[in-house]
Amino acid sequence: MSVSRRSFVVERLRKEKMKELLAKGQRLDGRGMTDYRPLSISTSVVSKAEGSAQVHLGNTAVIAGVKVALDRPYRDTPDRGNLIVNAEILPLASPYVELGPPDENAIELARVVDRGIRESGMVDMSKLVLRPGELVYSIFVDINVLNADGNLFDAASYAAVAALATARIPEYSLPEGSSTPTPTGNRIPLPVTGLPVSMTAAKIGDYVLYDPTEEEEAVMDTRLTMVFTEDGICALQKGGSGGWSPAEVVKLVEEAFAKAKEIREEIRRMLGIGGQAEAAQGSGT
Amino acid sequence: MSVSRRSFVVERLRKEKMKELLAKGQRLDGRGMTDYRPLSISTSVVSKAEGSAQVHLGNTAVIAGVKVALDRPYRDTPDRGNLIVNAEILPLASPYVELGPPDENAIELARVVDRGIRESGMVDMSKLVLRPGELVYSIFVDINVLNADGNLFDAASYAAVAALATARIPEYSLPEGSSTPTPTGNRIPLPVTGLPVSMTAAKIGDYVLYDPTEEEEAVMDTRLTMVFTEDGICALQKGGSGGWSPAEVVKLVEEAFAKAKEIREEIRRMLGIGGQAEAAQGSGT
Amino acid sequence: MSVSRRSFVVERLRKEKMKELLAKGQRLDGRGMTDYRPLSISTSVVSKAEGSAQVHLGNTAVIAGVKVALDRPYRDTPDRGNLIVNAEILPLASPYVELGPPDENAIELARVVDRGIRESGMVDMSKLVLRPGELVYSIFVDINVLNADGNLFDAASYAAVAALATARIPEYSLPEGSSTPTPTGNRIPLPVTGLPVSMTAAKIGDYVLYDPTEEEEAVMDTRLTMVFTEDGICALQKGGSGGWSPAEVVKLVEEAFAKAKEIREEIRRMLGIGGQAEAAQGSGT
Amino acid sequence: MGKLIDESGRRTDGRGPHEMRPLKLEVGILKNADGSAYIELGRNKIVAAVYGPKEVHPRHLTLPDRMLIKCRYHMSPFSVEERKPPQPSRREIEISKVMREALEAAIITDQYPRTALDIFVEVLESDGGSRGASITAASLALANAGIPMRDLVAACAVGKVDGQIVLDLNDVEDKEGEVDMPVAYMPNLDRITLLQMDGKLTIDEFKAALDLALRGCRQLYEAQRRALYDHYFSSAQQEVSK
Amino acid sequence: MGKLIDESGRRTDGRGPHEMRPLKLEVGILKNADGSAYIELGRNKIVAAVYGPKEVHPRHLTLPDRMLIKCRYHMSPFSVEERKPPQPSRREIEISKVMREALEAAIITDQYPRTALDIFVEVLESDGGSRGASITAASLALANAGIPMRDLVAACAVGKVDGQIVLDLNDVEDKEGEVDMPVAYMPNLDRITLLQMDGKLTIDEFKAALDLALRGCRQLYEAQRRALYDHYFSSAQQEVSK
Amino acid sequence: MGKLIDESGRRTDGRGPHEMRPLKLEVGILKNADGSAYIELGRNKIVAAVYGPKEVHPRHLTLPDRMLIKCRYHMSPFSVEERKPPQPSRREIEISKVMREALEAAIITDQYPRTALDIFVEVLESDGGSRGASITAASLALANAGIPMRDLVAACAVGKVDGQIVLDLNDVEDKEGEVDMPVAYMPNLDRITLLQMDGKLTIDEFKAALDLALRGCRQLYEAQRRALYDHYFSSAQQEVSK
Repeated sequence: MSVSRRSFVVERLRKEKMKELLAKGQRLDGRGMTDYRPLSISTSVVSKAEGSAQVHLGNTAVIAGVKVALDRPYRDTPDRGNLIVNAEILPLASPYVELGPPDENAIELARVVDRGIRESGMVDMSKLVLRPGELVYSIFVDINVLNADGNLFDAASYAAVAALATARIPEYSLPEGSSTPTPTGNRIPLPVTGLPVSMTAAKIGDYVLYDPTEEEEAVMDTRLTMVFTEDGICALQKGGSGGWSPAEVVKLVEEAFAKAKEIREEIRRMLGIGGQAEAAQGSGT
Repeated sequence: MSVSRRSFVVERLRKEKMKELLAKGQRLDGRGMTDYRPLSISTSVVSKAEGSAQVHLGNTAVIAGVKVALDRPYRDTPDRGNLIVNAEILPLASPYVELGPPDENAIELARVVDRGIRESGMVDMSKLVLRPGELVYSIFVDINVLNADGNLFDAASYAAVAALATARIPEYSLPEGSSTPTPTGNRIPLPVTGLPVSMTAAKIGDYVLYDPTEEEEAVMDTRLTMVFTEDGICALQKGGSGGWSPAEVVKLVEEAFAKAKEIREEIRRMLGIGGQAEAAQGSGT
Repeated sequence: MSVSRRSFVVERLRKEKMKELLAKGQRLDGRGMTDYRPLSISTSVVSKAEGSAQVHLGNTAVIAGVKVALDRPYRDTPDRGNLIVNAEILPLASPYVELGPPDENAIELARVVDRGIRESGMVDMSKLVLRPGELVYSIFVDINVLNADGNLFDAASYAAVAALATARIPEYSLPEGSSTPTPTGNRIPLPVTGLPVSMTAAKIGDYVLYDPTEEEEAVMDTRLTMVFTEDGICALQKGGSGGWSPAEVVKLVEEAFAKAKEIREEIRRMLGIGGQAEAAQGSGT
Repeated sequence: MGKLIDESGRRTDGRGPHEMRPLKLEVGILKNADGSAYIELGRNKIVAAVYGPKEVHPRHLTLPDRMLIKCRYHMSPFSVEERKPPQPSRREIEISKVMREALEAAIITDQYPRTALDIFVEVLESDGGSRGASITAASLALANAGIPMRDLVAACAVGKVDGQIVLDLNDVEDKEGEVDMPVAYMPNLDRITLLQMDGKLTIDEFKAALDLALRGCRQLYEAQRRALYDHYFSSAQQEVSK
Repeated sequence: MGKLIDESGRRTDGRGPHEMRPLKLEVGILKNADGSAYIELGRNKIVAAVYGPKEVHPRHLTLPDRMLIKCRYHMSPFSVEERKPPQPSRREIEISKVMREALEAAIITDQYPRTALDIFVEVLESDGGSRGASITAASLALANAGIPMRDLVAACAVGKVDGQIVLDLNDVEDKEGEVDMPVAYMPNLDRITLLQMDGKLTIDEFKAALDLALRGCRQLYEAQRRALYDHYFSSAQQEVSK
Repeated sequence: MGKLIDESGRRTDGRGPHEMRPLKLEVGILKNADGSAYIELGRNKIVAAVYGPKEVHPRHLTLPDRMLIKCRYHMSPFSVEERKPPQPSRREIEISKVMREALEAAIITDQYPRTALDIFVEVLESDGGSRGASITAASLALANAGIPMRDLVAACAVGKVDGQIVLDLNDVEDKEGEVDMPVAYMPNLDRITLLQMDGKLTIDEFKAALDLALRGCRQLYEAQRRALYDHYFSSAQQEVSK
């Protein structure tokens, strides 16, 4: 997604207007500084995927699908399944998307979502092994941005997390001595242990606001995406060509950590799963 | 092949001129509406290929070569050999060709030729299996357009068909229990059962004309490529950004089906093979 | 590396100035016609590489690294190890480098260095075999041009040769009957039998000068790169869009052959290896 | 009696030979696009969007007398049984081309010379007949974007399954049937703008198949008009009730 | 007691938890570049070069109010244990982006509108923390090229290893440790311009880690200033002695 | 006595050491190209075509003082024993470059400044020595296109086989011989415009090889002139007889 073709005069005017409003504690869409836009999540929207979820965060729309294949493990993790996260900012998502292979924005998006999921330990990859060093489950998470209106990181993360949390994958067995895996016919949930929550805030001038829209991102100085587990923080990604003061960062992380708990509950409710224990139980086998 | 750099003024003038002529039942090169340009086919022109053919259709020149390798079958057709058709509109073929990987025109050309051959059942792929699910013959048909003067579909199809019909491939055996195929030293024909014939017509204004030249294609409204077996039709591809009326299509298909029989006989004569039975017999085992 | 963005007026003026000087037997940097710029070679500069060398030839700076992997041999050389030479003219090397995959200049550079090494027999590839037709050592030589100031061929060749001559690769054993190679824990030198020496001269007008700078290459008519063994010549590559008379070529080859012996001695001194025999001995298993 | 059609003439999903799968059309579903639409046909789930008319980029592609139309048909990696790599396949490139030609026939391209129009289709789930459904949706997206058009384009596939000519092949019929023939049609202008076929038909079977396809297209056409009406009528309602 | 830190608090390379590896900085090492620098940090060996301000190419990317900054972080095939193919990986593309953003914060981009600036970094040997070292070197290369800057950017990584927060992870700590957190910082302006993290930290651990990272950056900042001073002082000396 | 040359000095195809394979040259064989030629040398079958002078595209590559020359040498997938994938290999890219340089030496490029000239060569069948044969054919295509030239370029390979210097290596000699040395030469101007070599030669052997190559080139040069004469003479005849 490139904004290079935007008019810089308009950009500048918008930034001034926005700062005027922000000085009065207001945003263009009327939200408070820490308010998220309305969030909705529908799961199992694509029946050919092992798991899928469509997320609307205001006008930002993202769909994620999970597919599973059997494959060799990576050389440095012989006793773990493979997790592959890919993202495409589809050309239909915005007038600023260029056709072609994923650019730096799509790659960054995929990698930040990947780290949030991987480092949180959300999916216990050590349980996705059929024979160590030889055959494991490969979990592909493909993320499509359908409409880009800011804060793609959080929306994409929620979609990926929801698709994984509700996926049912085909079970295989690989009896000792055999070299060909056979499907058991069962569909099993992934070994999910908890839900990481991505939180993003942007800074415009001296104002920090959560869940920035595309308009806000176009004029922001800098951005910070934080991914939280129940107990702490598991991923960070600063964006934009400005900077944060250390004090701002510390304050933001503390505040967002608290706020992430609310969003986690909201997501759980939408996915129809209870507390962490229950989620873990639901996915144990 | 791109025509984007053509002058649109010239294009428009030419179209008007052409319509004037067509109204009198004439074409720029003097042919009747259903006439094909002179067709010539030479086979075995490339001795390193297992089969090859050069086709001239008027000024359109195409060469096709067949190469064979042993390979795994595709997962969904474990008991059939592989057929891979590739086409390149070489940069030397026309001032409008852009360098680079095959563009949509070359890809469409390859895929339409492929479907005509595949769906006609011309080559009995089930006979090209050494061990089901494990090892089969892969038949590569590579098509090069050397000079592009319209109706590439038919010329490319004739070249591919002629190369396949006259190919002699190295025979391999794979004895039960062995895992390495060994060449028998024999060169065998492909199991050819009949010859599909591609027929293309274009519409300019209200006029339908067969075997369009590049000049005619540049101003045509729409085009239809039909591939016929002895008994019926096995592939269709409409081209161009205009449309056909259903009545026009039905009339065209019926007319072209009859005409295809003549062209099939002409091709047979040039390949030195007799009727269908004979061709099939000639290629048995 | 492209010079297309250079000003042709400046190019022309420089060429005139240069010819004036050459007519007096002078070069812009004061060297004589057959003089090389100061050469320095440091080896083992990258500890993660099995071998490495950084070469300065005047302001031209090149670094080469050797990495080793086990792999199948190429089909046509089942009883030899694999040698893969790759070169990148890094974008930091010159204002004229374009980002992207290696262009024709980088590819030519890699292939000429490769031929000089390969054809000289410098590394006895027949000794790098664990099991013929199945498992051999693959020797990767990666060349990075860090600063491009002319005569990349010689500088890159010296770097590659020095990295190979001083490499220590992990030894593997593959006992009869076993299919998994195991590291012996030893680090062994490559079976090096001698040092090929690359020599390059350029012609500007009627003047032939060795080791051309970037400035000289920008105005040269033609160039000749010659690679010599102790006994003769093992590779040639003419460059540039002018031509050499046969007499010039013969004279140049004879002269450069003699001069190469001096440079070989200089390289040997810098690598701390003695005569050819010693080098060979030093690398014997 | 074959395996895809039972003795009572029912297909694997219970339909009769000339019956179309359940259809859902929606217009204007994406916020950023100038026009958009969504189609569900059986389990096909497809989004179409249109951007333009806009500046041509790179500029040397500008057409002095008409709009430059680009089209991309793309399948999501999770839209099919086995994960499809995201980069466009040769099949997707061919479909993008014939789709563009099928739609261009309906667009009055000389009304906006020197401009570009982008048509993007994303197949979220594929279930046989996705190119027809894509054209049907893209046609609505064009209308939604206010692009001047001669007619709507409706498209569906017919085929031959167990020896019978049937309408609107589902996934298994598409893969295991004898013939697949996608057709795009402008009913008002009586023009076929896409016609492809593979598999063997006699000339008579072809005529019957074409006839059935046109009937299917007319059915879709009515649904398209209804979807547009619903979209704009309810919009108008809202305007009035403000 | 873990395997990466021994009972006396020593790390695999003998350092204490808050100790940085040996550092070497050099300015102006490449002849063709407008600015360049070299860094060794532990076994990291990295070259950075800057070209510009110069014409924008292709021209339609021109920014009317500021400089267009491009950045490429690239690892040589021989810089890591297992040969890395030369084409840019997804990891290298992401790092190129965050590096550009980290450095752009320091550059006064509106001083040269309508121009381009290229920043190239080549990692000749990688040893954990290469992105921080790359930013530290690139910042010197920018200064060496005379690009107007608000401050120097210094960058290093902190992490959690065997349960302890440590400064400047080496290769094995990077791979086997629990957390890696690279930080870029402009000490004079008190601004963080790169912040990434992966692995689990409590909020308190995060605060301690950030604090340690900033201390590391200040240390590097002093070294950067010294390197610039040495470079320009000795240049001045030479000028004078001519 | 080796395996490639028998005791009576005969090579695998029956030739003597200094003998060239059967040669066939044709001019003006493609209709669309501005100039074209065809060569058969042994089993080599190669088509060359020239387009231009024409507009430079993209425009920023324009050379203000001369023609921009591009050249593509390409092998058909079926031209060799084992099918070659159609995308250009590194070998084809290198040959395209040295071919361009070999031909550019003959072209009076400053006669058409600010224009482009494309030279395309397609190897339909390859049999050793294809780059020399390609240059020989391309040179005729240039003449056929009316491009102003200083001389024709003729090219062939010499080599060392079973210890002997031989002319015009065939396929098996190319692969199993000791040395391959392609040479392009403008006989009238006495200029070598392509010179490559791999394999080991003493300096004396090199001189002998070069000498033999030049003799081969002169032989080809005569054939080139004859082919042009035949082409234009018979054309003239036809004109007259109209």
